[in-house]
Amino acid sequence: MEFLASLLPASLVTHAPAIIVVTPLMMAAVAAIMPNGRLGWGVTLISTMVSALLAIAIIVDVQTGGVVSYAMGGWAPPAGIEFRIDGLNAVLLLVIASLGLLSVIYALPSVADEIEKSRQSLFYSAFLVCFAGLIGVAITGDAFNMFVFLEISSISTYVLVGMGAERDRRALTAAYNYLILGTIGATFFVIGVGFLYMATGTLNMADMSSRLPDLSDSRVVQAAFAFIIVGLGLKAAMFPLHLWLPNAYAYAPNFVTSFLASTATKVAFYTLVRFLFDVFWPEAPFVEVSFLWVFAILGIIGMIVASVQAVFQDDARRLLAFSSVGQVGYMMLGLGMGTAAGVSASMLHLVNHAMMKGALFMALGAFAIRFGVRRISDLNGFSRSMPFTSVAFTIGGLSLVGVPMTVGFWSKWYLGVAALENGWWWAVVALILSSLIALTYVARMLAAIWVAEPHHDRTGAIAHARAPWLMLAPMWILAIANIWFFFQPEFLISMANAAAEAAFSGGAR
Amino acid sequence: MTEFDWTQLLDYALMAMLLAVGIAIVRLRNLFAAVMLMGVYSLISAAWFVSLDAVDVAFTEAAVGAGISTVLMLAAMLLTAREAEPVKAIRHWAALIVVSVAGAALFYAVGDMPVYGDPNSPANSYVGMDYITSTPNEIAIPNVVTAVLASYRGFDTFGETVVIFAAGLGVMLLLGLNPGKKKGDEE
Amino acid sequence: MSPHLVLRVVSKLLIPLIVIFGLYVHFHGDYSPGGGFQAGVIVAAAVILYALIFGVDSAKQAVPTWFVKFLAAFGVLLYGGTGVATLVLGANFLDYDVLHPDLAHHSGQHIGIILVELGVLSTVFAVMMAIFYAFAGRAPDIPEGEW
Amino acid sequence: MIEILAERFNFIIVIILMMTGLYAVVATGNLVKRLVGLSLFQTSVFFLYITIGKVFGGQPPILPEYSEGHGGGDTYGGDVVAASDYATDAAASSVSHADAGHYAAEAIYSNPLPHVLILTAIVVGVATLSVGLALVVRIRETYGTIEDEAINQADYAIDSARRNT
Repeated sequence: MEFLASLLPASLVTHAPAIIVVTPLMMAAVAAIMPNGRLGWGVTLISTMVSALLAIAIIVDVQTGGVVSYAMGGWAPPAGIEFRIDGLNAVLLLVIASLGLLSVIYALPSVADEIEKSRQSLFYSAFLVCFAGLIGVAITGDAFNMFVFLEISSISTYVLVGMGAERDRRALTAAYNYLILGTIGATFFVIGVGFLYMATGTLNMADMSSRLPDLSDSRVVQAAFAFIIVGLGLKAAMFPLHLWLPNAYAYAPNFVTSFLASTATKVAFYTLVRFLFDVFWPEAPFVEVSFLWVFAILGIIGMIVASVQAVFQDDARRLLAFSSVGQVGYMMLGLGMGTAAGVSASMLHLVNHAMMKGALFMALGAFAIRFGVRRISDLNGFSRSMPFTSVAFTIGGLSLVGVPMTVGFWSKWYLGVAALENGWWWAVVALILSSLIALTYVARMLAAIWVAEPHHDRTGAIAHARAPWLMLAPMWILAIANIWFFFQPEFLISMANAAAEAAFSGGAR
Repeated sequence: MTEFDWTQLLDYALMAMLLAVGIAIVRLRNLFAAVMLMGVYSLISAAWFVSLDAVDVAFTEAAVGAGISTVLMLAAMLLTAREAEPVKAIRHWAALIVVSVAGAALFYAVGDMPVYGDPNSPANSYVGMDYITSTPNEIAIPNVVTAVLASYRGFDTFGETVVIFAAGLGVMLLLGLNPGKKKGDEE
Repeated sequence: MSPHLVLRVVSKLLIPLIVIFGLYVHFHGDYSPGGGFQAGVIVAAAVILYALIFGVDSAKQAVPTWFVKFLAAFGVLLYGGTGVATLVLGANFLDYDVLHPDLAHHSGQHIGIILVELGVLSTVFAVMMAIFYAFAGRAPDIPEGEW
Repeated sequence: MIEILAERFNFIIVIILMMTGLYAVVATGNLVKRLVGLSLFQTSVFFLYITIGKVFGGQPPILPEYSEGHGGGDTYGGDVVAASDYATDAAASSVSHADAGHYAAEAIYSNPLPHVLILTAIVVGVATLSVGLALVVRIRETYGTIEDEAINQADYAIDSARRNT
């Protein structure tokens, strides 16, 4: 890491927080006017590389120097907008930058196959805007600026999901419902921020948290808390508010699903952690009660119900989308414990889940590009024709279940340990139960791939239709990461603990 | 609210009209009338913004809200349907439940909200007012709102420009610009 | 007598005035209410009025679609470019003071604000035109007579 | 109780408008009507922010024009001040740069920050509305209807048809 960071000149690193967001935005404008798709992809690749390098530089900065603060426009925080990066959003930067880069490498064949020629450069431009929006939400320190970046990433995500309509017309209704629920979520968030502004007079999150503790009995602050949690819960697909996610992930283009599944809900979960620990404060009565009842209980119900729904799906991507809702339930459970161990376990699971779902959705995209697969029964006998992709898919599936030798094991392990420390035996039972349900739907898919006989009408084409190189490489990088980080978990665990410690130490206290 | 100033009457009238137009929009089934009333609603809200001393916002709301949104909704309605189905009873009651829960949460918080127009409420005594005292010395332009919009919180406006750009991208991607027929069909 | 003769004559007079008023709103934004957004919408309204009266195809000859797409990207690049210029000159992103040495009159700020608002003007104008072309270009579903 | 509510009637109006917008979004089945309800809901949020920033007896936050030339170039400065007298009807004498800061404190202005935030929110509202309407037009072209029950039935019919092939 340090070696990569030393590549950049010092002057660039001091302005890294601004450049990491501005480069994708300006490259999006450049990509929009590119004549054809390949040039658009080139521009996108360059800007995601730049952002990835800068992300590494910022993470190294945070690990050595603690909090990185950058005043936009040179105005001091309460007057101007401040970018604030501590241990908590350093993890997010790592996930978004790395997954964004891998998804873009994966994108060329997948987009060439699914998006019409004349619209590819605009499509890449919309992706860059979404990528920059997610990074912006992760590192901004200003509440209203977070709303603006939330809207930037959301509007481009609605469009990206809607672009799936060239393959399946249901993408349009999925994008429309996602737009309505996403906008209601963002508007609830704005109402919450408006109430916080009404109570504290400032919009800077650090400044806000220093003024909130002595307003703990004000009902405006309690209403603000409720609205912000509902708004961000809608964005993070928390259990009862997740109705938009399955269709959106199932009918979007494959490239979009593999990027969104590993980053979008993670960023919304980060904003929940940031507001819960750094803007509001856990000791407040109304926050205390929300930990157990809103996050832990709903997290557990979400884990069980969403996993059960996943078992009965016959569309492969809808199945994985429901499992994503279940995995968000794991993170909510970790958050609901309210302890440093719980938050660290949920941040660890955030990173692990990004790796698992990235590999799984990329593998499904590779199956789709060759055989246009939709239903699980279409996956029959794919191990013979696409062995590499099937192995990557299997590693991802096993990691989803939490089988030892894969990184999923550690996140389940630490969640269980944190739950036991908290004396929540019922949480451990729920963890085991949902892992078993996850085993059923993963086994169902793996059985189709490895055991079942291929469909008679495709035996001819089945000889050896390997996925294109540009798709295999990122898929395998993620699959290997799933295994490598099982044996070398120290790096991820240290990042997760630093995130939890930053969450608890941030804000007023 | 010490001495009675007549502009309050104007505010009451505008608010009453807003409520009436808002409820009419919700109850109407004819989309053409609903879109027209939406334009009226934006103009009345622009008028109320002026009396709330928010002149920049009134200008934008009149231009963007009443102008472009109404043209957009009319064009979209021309391309889709002009009559909405009646609201089903089940959805009506579900909506009422959701609305009453959210409304209760909001009314619960009204008690602690600052009094309307109170100069030393937390919002009006901190960052907001500092802009007025610091703008002459640091940016030296009369319109403080433009100073805050472009310089103090310039990054917000950059994000906003990107939001509008993303919306333009979205419409170009979803509907295409269907350029002039003679230059070869871009679609 | 071509149809809508009165409309054509009046709009021929009105459209240039609307565009000038839009530019006035933009450049006078420092002193009176106004700025990039309102100006962009007003200029777009002028071109939409032209399209309504003289037909969308003639409007597309006046303001072609490739120009609209370019102008939208140009606005974001202009805004970001101003910020990158301040970065290159050594200050934080979008800190306009470095744009002009004369700090007493804050001319750096004035330059920065005008440039930034120009970026907003061009993006808002281009996007409003793009949206109008996208909707107006598709065949109207409801026959004219039925209004 | 009535006294508390009477002083905060603006918030009550905001809440009622917010709830009518939310009702329209949840209740209606028509996709265009739902977008109209959504923009109603967002417009009420604008009122919430702006009424926070209103100060009684205040003016719009536009400071009177003052001369630029308090250092060199007095001639230029003089004209500007003369030209701007009409703007400072309240102020007695011409205003130089240093006085502007002091003068600004005397006159009461409304809070400019919510205005900036709402300029952003209006633009976000229009952006969401235009993407939503683009989706509705595409849905109308592919499904032939914009009532969500009819759309769900069309999807369900295709699903069941595919399931038993």
